Amino acid sequence: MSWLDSRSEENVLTTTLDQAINWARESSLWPMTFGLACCAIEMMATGASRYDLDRFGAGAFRATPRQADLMIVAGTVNFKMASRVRRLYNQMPDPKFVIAMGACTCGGGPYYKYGYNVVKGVDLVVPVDVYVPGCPPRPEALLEGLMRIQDKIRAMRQFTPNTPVTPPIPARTGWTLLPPDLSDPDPRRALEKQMAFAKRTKEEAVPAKP
Amino acid sequence: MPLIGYVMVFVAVGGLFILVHLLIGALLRPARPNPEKQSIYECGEESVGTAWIQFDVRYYVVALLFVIFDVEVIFFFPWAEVFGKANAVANTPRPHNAAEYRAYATRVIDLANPHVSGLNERTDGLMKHFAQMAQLDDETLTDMRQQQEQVAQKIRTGQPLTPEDEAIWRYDGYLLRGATDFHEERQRLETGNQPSPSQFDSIQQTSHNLALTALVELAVFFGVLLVGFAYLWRRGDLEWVRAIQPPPTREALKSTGGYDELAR
Amino acid sequence: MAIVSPPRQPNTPTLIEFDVRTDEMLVNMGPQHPSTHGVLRLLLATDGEVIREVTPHLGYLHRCAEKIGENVTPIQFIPYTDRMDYLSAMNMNLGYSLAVEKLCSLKVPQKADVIRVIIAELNRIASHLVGMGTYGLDLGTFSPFLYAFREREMILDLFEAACGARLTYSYLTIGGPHDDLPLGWVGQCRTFLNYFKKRVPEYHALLTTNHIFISRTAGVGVLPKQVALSHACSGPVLRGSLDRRAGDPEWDLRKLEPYCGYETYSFQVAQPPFDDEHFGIPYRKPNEAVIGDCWHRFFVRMIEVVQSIAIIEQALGRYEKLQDEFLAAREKHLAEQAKRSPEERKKAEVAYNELLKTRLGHRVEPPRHLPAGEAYLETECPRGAMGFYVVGRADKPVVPLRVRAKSSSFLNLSVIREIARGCLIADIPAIIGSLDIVMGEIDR
Amino acid sequence: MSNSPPALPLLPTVEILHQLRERCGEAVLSVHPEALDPFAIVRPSALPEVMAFLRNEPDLAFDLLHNISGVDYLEPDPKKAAKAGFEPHLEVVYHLQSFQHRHRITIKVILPRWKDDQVGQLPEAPTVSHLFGSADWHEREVFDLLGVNFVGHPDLRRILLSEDWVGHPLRKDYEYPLEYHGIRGR
Repeated sequence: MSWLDSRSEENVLTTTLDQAINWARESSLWPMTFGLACCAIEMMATGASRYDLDRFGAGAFRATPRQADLMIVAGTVNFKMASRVRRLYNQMPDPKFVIAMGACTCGGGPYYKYGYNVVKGVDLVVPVDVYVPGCPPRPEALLEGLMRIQDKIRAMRQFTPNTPVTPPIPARTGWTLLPPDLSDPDPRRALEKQMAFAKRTKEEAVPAKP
Repeated sequence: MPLIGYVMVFVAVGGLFILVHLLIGALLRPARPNPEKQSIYECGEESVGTAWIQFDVRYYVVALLFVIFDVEVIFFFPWAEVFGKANAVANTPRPHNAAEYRAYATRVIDLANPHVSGLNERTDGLMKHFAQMAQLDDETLTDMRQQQEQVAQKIRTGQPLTPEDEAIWRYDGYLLRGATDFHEERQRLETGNQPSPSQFDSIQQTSHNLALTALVELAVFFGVLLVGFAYLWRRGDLEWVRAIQPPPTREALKSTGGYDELAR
Repeated sequence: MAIVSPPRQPNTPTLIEFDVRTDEMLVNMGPQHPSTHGVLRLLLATDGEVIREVTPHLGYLHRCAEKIGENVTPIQFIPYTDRMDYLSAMNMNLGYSLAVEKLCSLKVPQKADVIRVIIAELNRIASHLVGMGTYGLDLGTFSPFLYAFREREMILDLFEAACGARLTYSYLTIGGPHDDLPLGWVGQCRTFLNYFKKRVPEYHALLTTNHIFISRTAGVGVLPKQVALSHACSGPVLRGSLDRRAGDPEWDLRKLEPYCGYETYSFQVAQPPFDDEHFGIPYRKPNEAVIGDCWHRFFVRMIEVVQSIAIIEQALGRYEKLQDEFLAAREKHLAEQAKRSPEERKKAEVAYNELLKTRLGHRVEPPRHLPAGEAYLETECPRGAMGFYVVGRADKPVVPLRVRAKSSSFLNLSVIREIARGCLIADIPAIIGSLDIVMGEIDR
Repeated sequence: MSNSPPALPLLPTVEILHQLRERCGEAVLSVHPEALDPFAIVRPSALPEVMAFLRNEPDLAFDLLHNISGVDYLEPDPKKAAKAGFEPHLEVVYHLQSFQHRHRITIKVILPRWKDDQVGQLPEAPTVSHLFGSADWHEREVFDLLGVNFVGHPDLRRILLSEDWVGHPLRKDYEYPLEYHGIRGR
């Protein structure tokens, strides 16, 4: 790690330094052009003028891994491509993040059952930070994934390693209104209600045939 | 502060300004080197062979062309230094009060750099004269004009001049008039043309000539550049850079031979 | 003209030999490259700037589509045809559905054919727009990409209204589109066409008449007609090398082997030479351009976009007539049905269904089993002739014995070894961009 | 509106097959004009001559080889094998078309699934890559996915799968790999 890390203790300097660096990192994420298949076209559509990726500072698609800190794996990774994906991931400078865009990268997608040559999920090859499901995911979904990466960066503590980090609970971004018993202005209580709801439905679920 | 001091400070600030950015980066960014990260990036593949190979001699010519035209940029520096200032000095109107004279003097000094040899005593005399004249205010300037008129009358009628008259006559604002031989001045006034030119006119004339020479010098630069380039273009040194596969003419495309004829 | 590298056998001792010998550098234009349109790896053997040999390496996106074809029913295979040429998924669905319909000799209603023509031609425009936009990106200009995607988003909105998806539609299934076009869709399509007709001259101004574009593409990567024929290229790549005045037939499957009623539409086949009034547009071939070079392949696509607009307008007119007839027939049928006795009602129902099946319906139920025998059918996709070879089974299980997808870009790409030999490294993106390949279709 | 030359009368494929039959005689094993796409079955060893004949004959002029596909006729589980209606064999199907006359024809070559029935020995078929440029990559693909050794092919390597892949996936009795270079397959 860098020289300053080892000497840090929580004071005004390092915390503000942390926040400043995190703000800089999250608002200038440079993705690497790594379009493999159909999701690459949706990634290009996200980069085009209608769903503009540049609003998040992530519009500068770099061709080389050397200048990129976000790798959007867009498309099916097959066995022949897996070693190249791993090499490109290794050649990216730290700190680096990976978005697995599309059902094929999240878990094999439509090629799971009969795809003898398809890697069933790119997390077998590179550590993935955010999964964006969809085949191909809509540009808004990719932007949502990008926002989750920015939340993750905001929670990084490089210089004050042991300060508690409150995990960013994704605010309800969609327009769908939750049923009254699950929606709650305070995100923390809303989270507990949803967890309780999930557990209840799990128990009532009829056990699968043995 | 001796000159060397200035230079040292300048170098120090310059160097520090650059290094700070690099050092901050080294301090703050995480450094996790590993052999895979340091391997050569070649579009995701392992690179085959090395890049340090024997290139064709043609590319040495390209390097040579670059060096020639790069060295030629030296012509730019004198032009950039002189042309602007000489024009400024040539175009400034005749100064009338002390402030204008002082501004004019500094611009002249700036153009005629005192460190250049052969100018020191004249410029020192000029600066001393300016310093002495700077105390005069504008009224004295105006009645000095009337006294000059009387002295001119004396010269026309051939009367002898006292040294005080000579000082008044030679005084042209803060710049001296060139007349030293009053006999010749008398002929000039009797024949009714202008009195001898003052320093201001001569400075204006020389700086105008200086601007012209700078312009000619720049024309030489572009001349050498274009002539050199046209010569290379004509000789075809840049021709071989394009593909050696000339676009086939219409006849070549019309050949209806089978694939095997093409494959041979 | 200078020889590429001096003769190898000097007559003087080896010392001079050492100075003059030049090495060959192997450069990977590898799977991850901004201008290879996907994961194509080109191993370039270069001598300085000039390329001696290009060996393409494929397979980085091989997704076992044909093995899946043998394990899923024909209807279930439709989504996999979307993901082959994901820039023109509708044409892929159409090609596969027509092949299966040819095997089961299934007749689709006339309205289904009209919808298929409208949707396929719209997807051709969208695909050529992406092709043109990324070609501008390969040659270094960013603005055509933004304009092209702006128009493409409008087409995607139309598709989303019709079938709900933006890129992988599975809309033109076997027996016709799985849903009729929504109300008001024809109006939206007309407004788009009127808006788009005014945009096409802008694309010509952006690229076709752009001097830098011409100097980068005219005379570069010339594909002789013989090489194109022997590599069985198709689509704009083959048409770019043919010469309609020299007697070459107009090689467009919509004209040669019409399907979906294409013979009833009037449109022109975009084929060089482009130095006359034939296509009625003011743009002419630049004088450096030679038939078969990158500029001609690009210009063929630009003309095809204009022809597609003409086709869609004719098809929209027919669709409206058929739709009005359908709505009138349905009202009349439902109104009378209430007044009839049960067996009359059944007979009228049969007659009404017969009418739907032949003319007014949008879909016919495909058979559950494929008959024995095999069928091979090629359709004119934006990138070329996409062929599907479907082999049924005699013992009639639900899955076919073999589904083979013959890709047009696969053959269009195979000519790169011949046309890129001896060109400069900077010409490779221009050549690949002009071939307009899609790796999903090549690797399947 | 399009002024393409008047469409030449398409030579009926039956007529083509007939010409093929009597010109090549024993090379053509059987002719099937009644099929949806009329085709002829050719003896594997005589394939290059037949293809050269089809290509160079002026009034046939089949110079476009659109597609070479390999088909594996096998019913893996023995119960259904009886009613499958075919006994196990490999077929390599060539789809040809003439640029001048625009008529189409299909040529088939029947190969045993394994050479002299030893599993692992790939069946052999002669190459036509010296006649058609498109055959080069298509034959490599059939070799790669189905395992047919094209004798005389300039560089018969795998084109879609990676070089060190074991097995030919499009065979009906192919079992999926469980792992490849440390990445789990199922």
